[in-house]
Amino acid sequence: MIQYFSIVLMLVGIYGLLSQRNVIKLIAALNIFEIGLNLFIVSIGFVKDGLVPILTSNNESSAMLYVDPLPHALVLTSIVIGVGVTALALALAKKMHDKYGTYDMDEMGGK
Amino acid sequence: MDFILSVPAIVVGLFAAAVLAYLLTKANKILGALITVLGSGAALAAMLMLKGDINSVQSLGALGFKLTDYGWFFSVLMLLIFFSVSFFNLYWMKKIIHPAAYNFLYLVALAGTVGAFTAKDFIGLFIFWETIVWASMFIIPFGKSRNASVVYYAFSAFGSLSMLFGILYLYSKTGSFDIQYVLEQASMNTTYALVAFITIGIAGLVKIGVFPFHLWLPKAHGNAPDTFSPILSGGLVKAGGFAAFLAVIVMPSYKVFASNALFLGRELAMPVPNYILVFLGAVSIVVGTLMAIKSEDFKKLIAYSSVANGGYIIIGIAIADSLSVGGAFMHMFAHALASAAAFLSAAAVVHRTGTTKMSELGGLIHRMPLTYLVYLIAIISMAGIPPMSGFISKWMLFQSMIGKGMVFTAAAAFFGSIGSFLYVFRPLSAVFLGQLSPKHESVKEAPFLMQVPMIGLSLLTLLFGVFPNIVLRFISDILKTAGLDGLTLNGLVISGTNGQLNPSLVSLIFGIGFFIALIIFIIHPKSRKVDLMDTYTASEFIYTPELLHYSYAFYAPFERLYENAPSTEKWYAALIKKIEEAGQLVSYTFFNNKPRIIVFWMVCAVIALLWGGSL
Amino acid sequence: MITGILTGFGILLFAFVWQTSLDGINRKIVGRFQKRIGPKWYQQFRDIFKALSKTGVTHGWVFDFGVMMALGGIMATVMFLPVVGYSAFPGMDNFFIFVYLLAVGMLGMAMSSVGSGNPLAGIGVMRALTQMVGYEVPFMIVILGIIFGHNTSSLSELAAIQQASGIMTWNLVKMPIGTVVAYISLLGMLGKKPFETFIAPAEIASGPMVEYGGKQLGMLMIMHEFATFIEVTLFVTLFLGGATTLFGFIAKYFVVYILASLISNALARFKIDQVIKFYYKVPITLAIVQALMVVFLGWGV
Amino acid sequence: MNTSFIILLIAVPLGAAFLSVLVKKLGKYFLGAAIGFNLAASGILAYDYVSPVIYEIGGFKPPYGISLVLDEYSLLGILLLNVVFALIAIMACKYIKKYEVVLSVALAALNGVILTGDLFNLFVFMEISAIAAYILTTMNKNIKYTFNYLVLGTLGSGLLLFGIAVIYNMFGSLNIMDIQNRMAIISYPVAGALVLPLALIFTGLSVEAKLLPFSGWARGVLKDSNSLVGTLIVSAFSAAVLLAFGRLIDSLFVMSDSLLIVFTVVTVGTLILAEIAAFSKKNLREILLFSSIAQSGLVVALFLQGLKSAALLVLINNVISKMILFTLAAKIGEDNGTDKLEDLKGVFLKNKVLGFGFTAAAMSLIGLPLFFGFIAKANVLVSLFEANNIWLPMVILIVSVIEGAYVVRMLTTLWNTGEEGELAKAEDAKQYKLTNKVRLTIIITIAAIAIVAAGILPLLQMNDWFNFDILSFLTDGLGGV
Repeated sequence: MIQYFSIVLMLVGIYGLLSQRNVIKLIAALNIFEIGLNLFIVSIGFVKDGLVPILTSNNESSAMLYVDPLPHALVLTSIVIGVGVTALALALAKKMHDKYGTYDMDEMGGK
Repeated sequence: MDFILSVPAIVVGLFAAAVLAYLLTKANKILGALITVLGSGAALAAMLMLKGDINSVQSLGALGFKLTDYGWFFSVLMLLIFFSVSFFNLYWMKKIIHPAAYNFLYLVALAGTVGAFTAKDFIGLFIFWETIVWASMFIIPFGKSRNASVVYYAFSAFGSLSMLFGILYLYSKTGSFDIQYVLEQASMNTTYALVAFITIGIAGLVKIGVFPFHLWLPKAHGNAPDTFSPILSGGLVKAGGFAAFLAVIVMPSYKVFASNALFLGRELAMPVPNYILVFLGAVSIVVGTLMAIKSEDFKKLIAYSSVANGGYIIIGIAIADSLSVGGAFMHMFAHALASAAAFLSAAAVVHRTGTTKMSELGGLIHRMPLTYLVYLIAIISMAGIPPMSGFISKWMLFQSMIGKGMVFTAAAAFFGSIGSFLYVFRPLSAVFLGQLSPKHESVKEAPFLMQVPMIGLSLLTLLFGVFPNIVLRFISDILKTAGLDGLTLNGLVISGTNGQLNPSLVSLIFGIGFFIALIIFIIHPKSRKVDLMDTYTASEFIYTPELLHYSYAFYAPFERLYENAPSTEKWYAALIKKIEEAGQLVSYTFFNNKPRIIVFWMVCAVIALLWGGSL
Repeated sequence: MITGILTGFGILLFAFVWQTSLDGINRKIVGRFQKRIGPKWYQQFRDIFKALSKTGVTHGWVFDFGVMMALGGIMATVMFLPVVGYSAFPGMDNFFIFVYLLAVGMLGMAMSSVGSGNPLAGIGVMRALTQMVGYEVPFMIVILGIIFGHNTSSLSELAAIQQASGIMTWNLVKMPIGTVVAYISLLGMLGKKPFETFIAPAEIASGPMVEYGGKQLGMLMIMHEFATFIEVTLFVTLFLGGATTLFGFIAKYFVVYILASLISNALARFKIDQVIKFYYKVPITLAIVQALMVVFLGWGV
Repeated sequence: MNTSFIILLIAVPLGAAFLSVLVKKLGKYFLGAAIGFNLAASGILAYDYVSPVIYEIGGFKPPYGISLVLDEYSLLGILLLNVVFALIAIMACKYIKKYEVVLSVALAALNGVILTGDLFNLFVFMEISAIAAYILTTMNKNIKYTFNYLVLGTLGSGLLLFGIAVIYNMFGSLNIMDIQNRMAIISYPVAGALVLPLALIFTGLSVEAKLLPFSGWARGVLKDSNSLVGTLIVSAFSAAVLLAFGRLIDSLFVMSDSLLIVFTVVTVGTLILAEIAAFSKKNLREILLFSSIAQSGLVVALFLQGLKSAALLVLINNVISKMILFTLAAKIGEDNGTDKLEDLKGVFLKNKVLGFGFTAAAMSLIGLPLFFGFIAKANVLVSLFEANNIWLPMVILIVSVIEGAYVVRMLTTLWNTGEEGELAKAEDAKQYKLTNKVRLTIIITIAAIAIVAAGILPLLQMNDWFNFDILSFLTDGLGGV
């Protein structure tokens, strides 16, 4: 279920990219897309009835069912990268606004 | 045999000479040009000395060389043309934008030519073939048009890449590049043979400038530097004959496809592929002739005439009997000499007057009589009139065509033959005869070193017109090694399918006739010399020589008859336009810098990938 | 060799005498046609020798050289012609020699006349060459049929083949369409109306001949007689079976030539583009039909 | 052999980047040192190379840890990359100022892209290199295009990550070799199930590899770029991404026939359309960027056909010649204020040495004999024919004619002055400028000589030059020294 939801989120992000011409909204759409993606990745690690994959004194047996921890690690990296890209994009947006005085891509002219 | 006197040595030597010429030209332009003379001369001498070594095999690294008899024939012809033209280089150094590069590329092209004709392997043939292409591709824009070079390259690349396709296809099937072996293998399998025939055939057709690939000739020949046009027209174009010869005779396609012949059981039975070649040749004759008649530019006119003559060569090779192939070889030989001489005389005219537009010239015979004679001999040969070598080849080709009863082809050939009178006469009339323009009053004869090769080529044309059997004997040997019957040569007489020709006798009788005319002329009262302007003008007074010179739109009534004919030039222009439009469309569709549109394409593409992938 | 050349001289002499006389006779016939008395039959000789003896003008060396080349080339062509079984060089009287050796003479004349610097000469030559493209192609296609059918291109052999059994083996009978085409072409070759465009005295002042006088004119007149002789003899040999006797030859020649002349007097002049259009509509179609008949159906072999 | 050089190829430039941030003034030297080190390290690795090495980061055994793979393929990759990167940096060093950090990061990331044996790690390196590229392209002063690049690049790498996640979901591993092994033992038909992830990965990589229609950013970013940014993107970045692409195709892409056809259509379509677009362009850099797109299409198409060696030859040829061509095109554009062909007639008269370099590179690009490009082209065609593929050679050859036409147009125009119908005259070239930089001249000359030498020597030395395996040549020819 969560997987469908995340895919829908990704599609919303892509729809945003398709329909928006405002730079900030584009960045937001990108972010929505990334969030959907990250949710998706997290969701694939899910194991029904799985435990937190941390060895504690309560669950010493390695035969127990764990949630896959790797996607969480991946998502952390992905989020970090996403943040970096968003920051860069916002910086670019600022510069564009300085130069063209607008956030609308179509109003910026040029070829 | 030692390496010093061998084909690889000639090729390497020419490359070395090219580098030397480049360096020396930087120091002294004339010195560099001299290297082209010496280099090509030495190579010619070496190749002539190698006549005894025909069929010897040598290698240079991974490249093999085999001196076949036809390879020797072509090489000598090319070297002769390059050597003759190289004298002109001495005078052109100031007119060429990159003299050093010119000399370098001149010799590289020559090395490529020798290499291509003597390569043992197909891949070697291709490498040298392309070397010629790129060397000449850089020389052509030194002349009057940059676009000409692009056109030249595009056509040449089409031809040579077609050949590459065939070469590699056959390599993947036979596992070898050896020309002899591959063609032998190909001849045993109809599919391979067809691929070889089409691909190598296209290379030949493009190179020799046969319709519909003829467009580059007028462009490149007409606009190349004046010293390089004779090389292109007299020399490099003939490489197309070489490729066609490989495809049709050496393979031999006419035997492979013998069962797919039209008109089986008749004299004119001929395999369909050969018929296609004959057809294209016939069309080129007509197109080349008509376009040559229309040309206003001296060099373009000769270039179109090369198209027509290429048609004869292809027809000769495609008919594939000994007389026709012998005729084609002779025609290549004769036309090489004649068109080189014609272009050289054009170059001499340009050297003195600075233009090739026929309407701006006139009456130069009174200033440059020798150039005029050279041109006269060249056109007599090109029009196939005795006693020049062009007559011999045309005679052989006509014999063969009539023997086969090829009505339509012969009709085209006759048209081209008579039409050639029209176009060769035009420069004669417009450039050399008629009124001398006052601005050319002080023009002088071409300098001595330019006269040397012009006279040399003319004498050769005359020599082989009077005694063609010197060449024909060798051609006969080539035909025999290629599996055809030899020519029937008997002393001075050539025998065709339905007649005999004794060129020496014809020349002798012509000489006697001329002598009688001379006597009649001499014994009668001497004429009074009057000025050119002192002519019948219906009592009008005209003082402007240019106005009394009939040269512009010379054949206007005839041209009008076909001015609306479909034009391949326009077709190609439209094709290029379409490609450019398609390119712009791609550029604006996918590269418009609007994220949402490109994202849209991306989404479409992903959907397409998923949909297509899951089919 | 020497006998051959001497025979050639003989033919040359005969050709000159006969054709020049015939030209005079023709002038008389035409005169009668036009309700004139006409000149004497030897008037043409008089004209030629008078021209030769006069002092003319020259426009430079090519003006003279071209005339010599023209006359020399034409005379050489005549020497190859087989006439009444006499052939200077048996086996060498190849049809193509006539076509192309004739061209030497034509080229010489064209060169000489354009060398005069008169644009009318240039226009005349242009028209002559254009017309040549018109008539030569149909003519040569017909000849292709003949050579293909009889498997020889030697004129004397072709004549001999036709003489095998009287009139029925003449190409006139066996290839009637071709003969008509060839005759139309012959009119063009001879420059008779309606194909007289390149001379057209009223338009372009006789075209190529505009500047000539004196010995150059005389030589060109001789050349013209020879050229006419070659062309008519070609027709006689190729289509009328040649001739075994002198009388037969003269008779056939007379008919062919005078007929052409009469046609000429009855018709008006074409424009040059009309000439080409005409030749490339009717005669060329007929010629190809004829040639196809010979090649594919074997008719007329 | 010291395997730690493998990780150092990434670590040293990364370290240099950190140090440059700390000590801004010395950034230039840190970058120089990193580049120098990478050159030396890749040289040493090549010299010592015996057999494939898997370097486990942190000692974790694959598939649990991230591993770097040094085999012939990545060895070739790092050699090419580091050499090209170094040459570009030297040639365009005047633009480096203020961008030392980004360049160091880019160097580290590109090395990582080539070396990594882990899918997610690949994504990370790709993303880092892409971010570096975004920042570099801000040098063009046209932020709009950079933003466009950023949006597309991010979306692309998002799709790549999506695909990787699906793969992980299916096979439970991120290590490429491990996945490969698991694919072999899975019972259900792998090809059908892999359509979604493969299509996503293909799309994601295609954005950076400049395949149509995913490469909409390329024109805006490259058409006004200077000799640092543009050249890096068309040669170094392009090389690394294509190499990664090739590795994935080689190891992961178990394709159904229909998927192979769709991918081939995209790549071959890229080849054809981009060459046509290049043909229609009149500006130097635009022509070159479209040509670069087309070549990428060809390389990926060859990888898809399983012709690794041929693809690598094309790649090498393209990278080296594009480096020269784009550097000079950008320089011409900068010196003369325009890179429009018709305003640059005869510009090489001003500097013939650079002209020769440009010419050699261009002729190699179109694959004329006696230049390296011909060796590459012959290999491509021979191996295609040996794989019984006939239509692809046909397409390649027909497209070559178009390619040749625009390259020749470029060459003839740049060498010769004069309008159409006029004689080319040397005096007409006076208004142009093409300044002479010693570094640039030396590098261009050496590269041009290398191209020619690599075009002639195989003809003389190797009997099977049209059929040689670059990877085994690397081990036998270089590693075995």
